[in-house]
Amino acid sequence: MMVMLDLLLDLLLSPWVFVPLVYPGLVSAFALLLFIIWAERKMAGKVQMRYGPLYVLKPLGGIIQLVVDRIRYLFQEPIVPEEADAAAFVLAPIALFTACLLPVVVIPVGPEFYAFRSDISLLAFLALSSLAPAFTVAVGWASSNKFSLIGGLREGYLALAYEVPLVVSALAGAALYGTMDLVEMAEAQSSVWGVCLNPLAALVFLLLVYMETSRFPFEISEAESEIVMGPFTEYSGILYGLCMGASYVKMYALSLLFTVMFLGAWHPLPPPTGTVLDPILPGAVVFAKALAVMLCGTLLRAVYQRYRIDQALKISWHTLTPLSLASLALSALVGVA
Amino acid sequence: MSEAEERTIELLIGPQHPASGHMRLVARVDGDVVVELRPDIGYVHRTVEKLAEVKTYLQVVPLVERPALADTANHNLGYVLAVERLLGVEAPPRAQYLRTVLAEISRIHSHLYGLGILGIMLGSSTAFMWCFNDREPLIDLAQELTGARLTYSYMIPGGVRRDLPPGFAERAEKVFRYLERRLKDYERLYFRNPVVRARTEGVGVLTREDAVRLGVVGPNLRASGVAYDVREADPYEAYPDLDFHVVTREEGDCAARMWVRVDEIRESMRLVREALSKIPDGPILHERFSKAIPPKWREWMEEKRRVKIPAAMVSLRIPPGEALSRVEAARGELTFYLVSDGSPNPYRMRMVTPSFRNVVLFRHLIRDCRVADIPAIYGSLDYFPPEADR
Amino acid sequence: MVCGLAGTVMVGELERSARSASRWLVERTPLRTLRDWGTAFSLWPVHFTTACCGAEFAAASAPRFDAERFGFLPFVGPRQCNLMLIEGTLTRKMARAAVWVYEQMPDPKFVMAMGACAIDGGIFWNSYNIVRPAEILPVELFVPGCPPRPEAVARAIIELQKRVRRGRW
Amino acid sequence: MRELAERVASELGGESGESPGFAWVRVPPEKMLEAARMIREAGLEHVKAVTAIDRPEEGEIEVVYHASSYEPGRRGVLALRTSVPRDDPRLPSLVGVWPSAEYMEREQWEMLGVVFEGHPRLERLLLPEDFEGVHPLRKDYEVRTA
Repeated sequence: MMVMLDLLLDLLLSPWVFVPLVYPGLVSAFALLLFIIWAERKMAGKVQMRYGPLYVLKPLGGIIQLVVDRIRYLFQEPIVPEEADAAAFVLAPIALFTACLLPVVVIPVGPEFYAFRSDISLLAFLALSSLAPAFTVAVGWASSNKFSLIGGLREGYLALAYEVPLVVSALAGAALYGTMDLVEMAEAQSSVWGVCLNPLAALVFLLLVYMETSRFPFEISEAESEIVMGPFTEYSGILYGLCMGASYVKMYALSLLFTVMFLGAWHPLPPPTGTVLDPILPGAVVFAKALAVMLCGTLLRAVYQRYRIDQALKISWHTLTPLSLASLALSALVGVA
Repeated sequence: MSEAEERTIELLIGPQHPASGHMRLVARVDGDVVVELRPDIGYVHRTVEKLAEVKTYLQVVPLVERPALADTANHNLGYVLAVERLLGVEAPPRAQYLRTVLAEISRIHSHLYGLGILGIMLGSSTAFMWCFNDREPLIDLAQELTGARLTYSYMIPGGVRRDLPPGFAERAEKVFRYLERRLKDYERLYFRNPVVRARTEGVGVLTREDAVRLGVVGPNLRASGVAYDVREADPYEAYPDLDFHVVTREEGDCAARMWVRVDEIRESMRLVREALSKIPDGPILHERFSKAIPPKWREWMEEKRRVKIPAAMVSLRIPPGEALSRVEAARGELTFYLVSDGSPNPYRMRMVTPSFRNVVLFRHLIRDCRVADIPAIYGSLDYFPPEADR
Repeated sequence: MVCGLAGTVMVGELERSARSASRWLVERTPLRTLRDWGTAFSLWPVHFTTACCGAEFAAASAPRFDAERFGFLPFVGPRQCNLMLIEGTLTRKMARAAVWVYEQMPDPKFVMAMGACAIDGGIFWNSYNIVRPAEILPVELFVPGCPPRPEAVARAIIELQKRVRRGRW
Repeated sequence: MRELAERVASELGGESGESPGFAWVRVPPEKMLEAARMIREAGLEHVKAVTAIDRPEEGEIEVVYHASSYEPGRRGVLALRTSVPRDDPRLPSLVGVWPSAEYMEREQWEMLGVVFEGHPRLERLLLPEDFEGVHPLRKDYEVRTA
């Protein structure tokens, strides 16, 4: 019996199971979802001179407000409209959520603790993360509602607009270290972080992360005041919980990538404590930095209004794409020196 | 279905939609471009004109305020002016000053309400929260003067119901200094925000000729360069002896309408300061009604500085006649046309509210613009549906 | 997690038994109190201003009276909300819209009538275009006042939360 | 405004007068279009209010247009009034002369049944559909008073 337990423990702690399941995978994503939306509402409240959610758990400032919202979604009646295509209506949000969470598998946790390593792991990440807009369009089409159709199509427009410069600026980041393997990239940043080498690529990448996950200045596919909730208008209950969580999880994945590529993944390396947690400690540093990036992303909700879709497209095509090409040239220069 | 019909879809931006208030906008949309928009109003039509014919003159005072809840003082003032012109009565000077003070305070917090709605329509919940938070000190000022948050019913034919509480001017000064400081923060976060400028400048342009031809009123008219304000065109109450200059802008787009409202807030603050400093002493109710009050109540009135409404005013009978009164409400020019036939109830009360005269702008302004421009233009018009439907 | 989805995907006998199983499970006291506690602290009113009391409802969620402290977040779509606030007079045209929005809302839903006009017509009681919300919608709570003060709206929210937590709905 | 009212009254054979807040001129229904054009040339380019008053004892409905102008100097209000028989209230629509009267004429048609011929969109504005043919602002439409 004890042998079985050890075997199970080893299996759980082995990278192939631990990474997708616990750290950068499912459990941390859900925990983060609960925390980040609460943090967003509290920060927006602070900026707007008010409390934000409080009386749920008064001593801790209402930190479990999102747990309460999730419980309500859980017990709410999931309505499937007749004229909607029932199968697509239910499966599309699930596919959307997984498509947003999938790229996280590629992120290395520690110098020798990773689930997936190859010399083109950056391209694998970008390929997986470009699946999500397709499912958003499917969500928009499946709920057969004019507003959600428009929302889905808008997501389609935006997907084209932000994928191209995103890939170019990511390649610019990779060109700094001459490799596409995330682990080598992390190792190469031990002395100086990627941001100092090529700040332009970092800035463009960050802006596009906000556009991809419809953060505030570019919250266009689910623009509240024009097309009610965008593609997610017809969803209620836990299906809506999934859809709303999907954009936050995609932001989680992209900010992890941003940390690994530009913010010096796990440097400065925490001292080894010799316990079984030893390989996972660098992951905690990466998680902390990714969390910081996400918090300032969610603060934008309290600061900015919303662009029109043609203005957002003009911004991405006219300014961000040339900028990302310039960053590619800059990193070639820096790489050589 | 012609080919053009084929490609357009009809969007019902209905009563339950963040960008439509209490009405339905039927928009014919081709892709992201709005081909044509038809407003479908009447969702808050509560038949004020018909009810006025079965209520006495004094009972109509609270009825007239309900449609424009964000700006009740000016509607109350408009109706009371019409009754006074029918009676041939003038309120005493102190009452006129008090009316002007309350009208301007109500204008400031109504403009803040409009700017808050424009903020949430553009997508920024911070602008909405800030504007609605900065309305509260002004509502407290009005509550101190009249006792109610929004529905004051402060003005009665012949005067006002309460006198100025002591120390009102200092508190008002404190609130205005706070508001001026806040307006500077608004400029950085809201009015000069690059996203707001991108969304509002050059959007929904109303040329000067169209504004005059369509009979538009209020800040929407003054934003297109027409210097018309009833407080200066046909001055009433205490406005003749306050130096007041009309605020106008030339561009006529959403940003100009927003800026006219901001400058009018500053103008109103200056007017209230001046009115509070120049307010004369004297009675606050016309002697035609105050002599009808039994002497015992009259000392109570002097001592409590409040008015007890005499029986003569409740069953007021006005000889047959008609009168028209024009008042500059926060959203524009408000016209009351009152016809009396000697009975205690008005024979016909015609109330044309500013929002009803701005309804024509929807069809005219929101044409071949983007879907995202509909909330921007709707918010900049500061259109209050209950006031338009009456 | 399972009971939420059971109603939609399965077919025939399986669906009926899964539905009755999920109802039995939810009616048990520990899960029931959890559901009531969850619903109580996350009452999202749908953005549907019916008349002029909307100004005071907005003041109730503005920073000074901040209704979001109770988890009361005015939300946009009827599908995601579980509370409908009739703010003020309900005219005939708006009554039809109110019934449509009420039917679109998912199951545990409550209606609160705000303002004297929503209770019994208020100052417009004898108008020919007015409908009493109690006649067409199952109203839980009436908030008196014309317009009710934001404190009254906050008091009504707390009252509704107590009632939901006790499970009487 | 008073002399403009006299000029219009003398030319079109109507009568004019003064009331608190505005001057008025009365013109028979068929001369309304002509009087409106004359007032328009005089510079009053928009209408502040269109009111229809139901007078059952005289058996007629009185329609009053309050016209005015935004330009300085001409900001007084001149009312153009006429009366039409109560059972068949027909009147040429003045939207051609004053576009700002469109919504108000539509509302008066809906509330009192005054038909404005030539109005571009004479259709329902405020009342729900089941008010077909019923005109609430008429005096014979009772409202509960108890």
